[in-house]
Amino acid sequence: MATSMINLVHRANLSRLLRPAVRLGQFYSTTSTPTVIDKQEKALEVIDEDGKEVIDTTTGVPDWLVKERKARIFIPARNAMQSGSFNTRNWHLEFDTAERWENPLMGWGSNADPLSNLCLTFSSKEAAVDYAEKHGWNYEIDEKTEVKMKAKSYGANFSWNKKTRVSTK
Amino acid sequence: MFCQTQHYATAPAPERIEVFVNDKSLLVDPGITVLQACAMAGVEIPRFCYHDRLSVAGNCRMCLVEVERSIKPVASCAMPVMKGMKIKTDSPMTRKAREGVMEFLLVNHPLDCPICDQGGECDLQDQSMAFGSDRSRFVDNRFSGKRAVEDKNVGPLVKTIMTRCIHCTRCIRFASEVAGVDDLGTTGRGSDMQVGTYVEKMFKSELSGNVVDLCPVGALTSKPYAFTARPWELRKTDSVDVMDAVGSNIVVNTRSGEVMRILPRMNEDINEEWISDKTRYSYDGLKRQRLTKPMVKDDKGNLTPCTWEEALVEVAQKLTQANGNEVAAVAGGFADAESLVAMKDLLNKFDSEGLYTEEGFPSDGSGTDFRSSYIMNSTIAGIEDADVLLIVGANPRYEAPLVNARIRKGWMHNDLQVGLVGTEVDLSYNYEHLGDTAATLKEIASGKHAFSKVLANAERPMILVGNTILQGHEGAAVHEVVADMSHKLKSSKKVEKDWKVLNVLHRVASQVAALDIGYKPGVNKMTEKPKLLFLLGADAGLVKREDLPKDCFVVYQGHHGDQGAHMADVILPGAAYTEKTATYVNTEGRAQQTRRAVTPPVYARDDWKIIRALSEGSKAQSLKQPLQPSILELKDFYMTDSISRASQTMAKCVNAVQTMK
Amino acid sequence: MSYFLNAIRTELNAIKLAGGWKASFYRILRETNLRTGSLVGTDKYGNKYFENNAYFMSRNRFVVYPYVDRFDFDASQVPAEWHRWLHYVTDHPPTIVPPEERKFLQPHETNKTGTKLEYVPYSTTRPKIEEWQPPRTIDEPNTWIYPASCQLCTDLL
Amino acid sequence: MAKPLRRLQSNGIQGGQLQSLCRALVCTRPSSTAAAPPPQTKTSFGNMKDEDRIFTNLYGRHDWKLAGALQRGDWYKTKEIILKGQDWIVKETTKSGLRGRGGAGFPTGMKWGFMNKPGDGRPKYLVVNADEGEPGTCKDREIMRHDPHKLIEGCLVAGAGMGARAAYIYIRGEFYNEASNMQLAINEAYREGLIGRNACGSGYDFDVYMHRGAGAYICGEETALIESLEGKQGKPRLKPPFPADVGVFGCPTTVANVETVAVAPTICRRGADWFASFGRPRNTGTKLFNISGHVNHPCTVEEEMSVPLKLLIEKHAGGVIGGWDNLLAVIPGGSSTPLIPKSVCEDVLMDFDALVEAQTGLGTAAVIVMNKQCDIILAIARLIEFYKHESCGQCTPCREGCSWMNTIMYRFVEGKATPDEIDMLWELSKQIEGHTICALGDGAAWPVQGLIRHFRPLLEGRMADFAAKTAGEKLHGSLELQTRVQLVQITK
Repeated sequence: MATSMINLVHRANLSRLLRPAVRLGQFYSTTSTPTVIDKQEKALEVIDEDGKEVIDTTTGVPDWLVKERKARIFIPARNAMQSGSFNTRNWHLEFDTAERWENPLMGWGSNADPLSNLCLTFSSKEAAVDYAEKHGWNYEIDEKTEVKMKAKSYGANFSWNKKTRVSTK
Repeated sequence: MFCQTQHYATAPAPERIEVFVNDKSLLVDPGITVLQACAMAGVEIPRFCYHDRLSVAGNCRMCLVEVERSIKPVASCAMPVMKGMKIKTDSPMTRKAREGVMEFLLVNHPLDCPICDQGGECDLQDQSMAFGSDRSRFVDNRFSGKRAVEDKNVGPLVKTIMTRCIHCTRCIRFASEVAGVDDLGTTGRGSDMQVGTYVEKMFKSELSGNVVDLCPVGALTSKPYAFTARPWELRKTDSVDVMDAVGSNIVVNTRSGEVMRILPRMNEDINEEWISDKTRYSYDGLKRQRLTKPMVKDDKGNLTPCTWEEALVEVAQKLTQANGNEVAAVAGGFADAESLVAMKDLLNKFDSEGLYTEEGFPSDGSGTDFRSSYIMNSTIAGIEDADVLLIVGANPRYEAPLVNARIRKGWMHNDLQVGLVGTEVDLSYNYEHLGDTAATLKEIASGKHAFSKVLANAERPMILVGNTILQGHEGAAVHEVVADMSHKLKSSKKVEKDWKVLNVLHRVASQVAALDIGYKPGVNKMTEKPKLLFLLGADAGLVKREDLPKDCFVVYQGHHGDQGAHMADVILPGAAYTEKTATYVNTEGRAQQTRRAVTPPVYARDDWKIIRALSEGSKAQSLKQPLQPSILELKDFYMTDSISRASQTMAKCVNAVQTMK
Repeated sequence: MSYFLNAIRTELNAIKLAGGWKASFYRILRETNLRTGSLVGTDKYGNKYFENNAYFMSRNRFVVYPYVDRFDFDASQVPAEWHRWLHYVTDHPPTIVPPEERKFLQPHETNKTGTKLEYVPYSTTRPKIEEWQPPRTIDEPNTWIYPASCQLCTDLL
Repeated sequence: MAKPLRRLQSNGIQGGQLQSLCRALVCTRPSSTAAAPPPQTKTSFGNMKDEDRIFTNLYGRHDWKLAGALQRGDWYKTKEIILKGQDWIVKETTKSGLRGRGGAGFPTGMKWGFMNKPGDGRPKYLVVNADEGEPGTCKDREIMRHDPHKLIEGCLVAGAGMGARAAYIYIRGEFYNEASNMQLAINEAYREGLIGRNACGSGYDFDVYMHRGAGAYICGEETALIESLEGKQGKPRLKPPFPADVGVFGCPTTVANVETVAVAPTICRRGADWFASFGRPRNTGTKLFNISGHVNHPCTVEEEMSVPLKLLIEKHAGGVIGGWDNLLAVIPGGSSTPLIPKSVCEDVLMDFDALVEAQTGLGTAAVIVMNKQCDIILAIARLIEFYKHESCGQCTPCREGCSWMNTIMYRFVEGKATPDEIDMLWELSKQIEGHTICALGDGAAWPVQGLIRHFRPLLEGRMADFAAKTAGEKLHGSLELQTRVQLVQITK
């Protein structure tokens, strides 16, 4: 029964969708090798029609690493554990977390994707967008949220008619 | 002078005044503090006791700055700006003051950093590096030692090492202002002052974990996280919580493929910077009771692990054999929008419309045709603007703790008047209990009740209906009354044009997305007896094996072995919310994305991919009852879904609530 | 002349000691040399230990393994008490100074590497993910392992 | 007497120094130095006449109840005073030059004037600070015990002056007899219609409540007192907002010392000019002085302001034990003011400005006299222990600094320290001073500063002795210091 049904299963599609978590290297290398060669052949074309610099053809990064995913351009939120806010002043560019696995002997984490560990910092959104476009990355932007500053008053702690009155010390 | 409240329609802005921060001119609103003015100028003042969302205490003295024409430095967190004030944040006087305060703080602070969980993300550590002296003059430890304070046991979530406490009182202010429980306080005075509960007891709050974040030192740390990881080892992934329908923004902290902790991420519109204890601490449930391999029933009737191929083939075969109207799917609380859509596509391909959500909603009248009838229209942040709130049959404190925190905020800062129809519960703020049953609701709607006048006089009224009662017997009736009432209020002249009155408070993360996509709410709507039933993470126990036909083939797809997996014939292991990039729509109708922080365990896979694989693999041939909210007490809050039911931390909490006083 | 005669005599003696021409042939085949020496002792595994001080140091003590049931041999066949004599830790073979009897001493075992009994390291840490065990109607141990040879898996892995 | 005065006149009174006395008040308050002082005409002070005394039953020799009070002239024409109106009372007080008697010396008339801003519907309150806990100070208790009606009448007059609805008398918990007498007096006054609805028939409604504290020194700080009165832990508030904006129960409040309030009716009755005729300009009036320590007859006495310290001690306290030459140092204004050595005591005048010039302060005018048989280091160490014990623990510099200073001071008592630690202690006290929420931190720092300023050779000498005795062995590493302190010989 099972063997007859196997024919119904499109193996190629299945395998793309159900990638196992471990030992991906072989699977990827078979598909990515020709892509790299293609890239190298037209390595000199670094200016596109609009005159913009495009360097993704020269980097040699395999397509499957970049084309199917989106970079995220955002301003990180302040770490809730700390009050410092200097880290929230820059724009970050990051990719999603790719499959990772654990080294069975030492327990170290590994993965086959250099981009998922990438964290780039930019002083402006435009710089981040430019950079992503230059590398031919898809990207999404999480817009900055303006925090409204609320006036704080020490006197409110002792207010006579408001519930802001402090009772516990 | 008194607390300035945020107004919905802002009055003409008061004249701005000019101040100088380090000789840089700056126009600011009157009433803000010196510290805020400096923040606007991009100058960060060191602080310990000051926190944006808590009241001003002014007791740590770290924020002292020099103000010209003042003989002593002023505490910038409490001092309001005055016209022409010249603030100097880097003058010798300011620096000396900071250094002095820092020296005093460190006199009695233990040198615990190597074994302290706060190490690496400690305000005291950072600020002593930035503003403290480079050497110590404190030699008295050779004679008398440092202060030592007994640790307090405040429950299974918050670990206290009170010797490290620098008495900033943030935790105390959080407890009394945001959480609404006056459990924490100080006892003793001078160098014997201690922060604690006075009599040993549990810090009984559904938001208690936030004091761990607030504590600027390592005095309050997370018990389940204790000694497990260092902040610099952790990989931080921005994500969204699915433990309730609020969709709190979180940061999932992982190390080598394991979720180590969950922290809140700031989002002013949803959770500000708090998260509930279930959000924060139930992550250990993600590591237990997991479905990691596909399973099918063997000839003995035992679920046996198998390959993906075998499992998918088995399901595809059943799918191919079944008639369209014999196939149904029930989506549970954790189902993401992508898999909901994929499931709908799959079933539609087989001419089936049998798509249901586990959580109910009345479908009489307009039902779920209009989005505004089943979401929280005025948004969570809108609660702060409202002036009257009528809660119907909900216990927001445990169903959506952060919505409750917002209501409390509105109640505290904006004099929000709250009325409740339904079982009387402790909401952490005062409210008017109007009645237990829907009859009271009818009275209010007809204008006979005293509260109708209050509602009628309100400029920004809100009605918040809990979804628990909407799916009961009287759900349709209640919804009709509430919808009518909202409509009437909305059309009254007093209420502003774009103000929304009707709000539905959902309990589960998937519900709004499912209704948006077109799922029918409630398993009781299932008319046909299905031959093939997909359970997409349906674990609430509403679908029972005995209600289904004997030959019904049940496919469970999900991440936990809970109620759904027990009745399944085939199990397809899916990914939990920390393991997939997926979309969830919260009770406000706000679509947000979780992001993958770790890989699904072993052979588990993204849910939508499984359904897609299945779809590609199988070629088609073609009112007297009390309005009682679901959670009344704190002990019932901790374990409500398959993840939190698998969490040991949550089990400890339940135990602690029952045993600790 | 007498040197050659002595050499021939020694070799013939060696052949004799080895057990004849045929045995000597196999010995050379297996060990690539043929040595003579006086028998110092035999252990319970059948290893014979010889000493011949005519050879220079480090060759003057040697072991001859029994070739009863195996063709290949390895150094771990020598038990501990003989090992120390063989490696010049001591000059007293266990035949003269027998090893002290201790109750915790275990019988000597040869190295199992490369055999079915070899040691394979395994993780002693708790698994990070605890799996759900489905309820079983009939009690039988669940020892299923995801088949490495599965058709789909071979495609994927 | 002329000699010191000439010195004062030639130097002038420097505003900056006065400000440093008023550090308890935040700088934004208008300083009392704004107006130029009237010219000095009087040249000798002290030896006050009996008919000028305000507190005529200070020693409890007469009836303290209403009958006796009436005999002494209390409640005489109180109605008329009230009917003269708020502005008149405030003006009269301003004219009298009365300065707060609780320690900071803020001009009373100005302070009461802050209350007369247009109201916003909130009631106003007068809070009387009767939490007299400063070591050496024992003036308010005498008033409350022996002349309670003076205080009640003062509450009414002061309350009328600032338009207050009620007065709260926050009395120290340990003052049982005083509280008892106060309460009886309040009951009497209510019974006679002197206070309450239509007080004294003036049409003015005024209530007086008494609240007993629980005996914390910090509750004598005005904002801590307000907190305590509200039923919370007595921990000071930051200023601003000042109590005149947000005080007790969130309403405008003035906190005034018992003595300040109690003299108000007499000023109104006998006239501001009469009161202003005592003492030097800007330091006018009469004052209760407490003389304690190594004097033959410790006492509380009402004297003219600007009375020379020597006269005060010699005349009223029977002189220093062992004679004036046996004097070592004097703490002139309660424990929190820096001490002054004998050389300064010779000709210093007891008023606000003169003592500021001597780098100390009038404080509560509680003179603590120490003769040469006293171990002054131990005395100051004991004071610091008091402040360490009484620190509320709210703000960092005071909480941590006081206990640190305490351990260092007790090491100094033994001499178990190095001379460079004296500089460190000086710096520490400067780190506390001015960085705390309230003035308790300053009060803890000043005695240490006074000691180092005037007795540094003594400290160094003791360290040298200790080093010689132990050859430097025990300088570091002993945990038994605290217990051994008790064994240190007091006389040398």
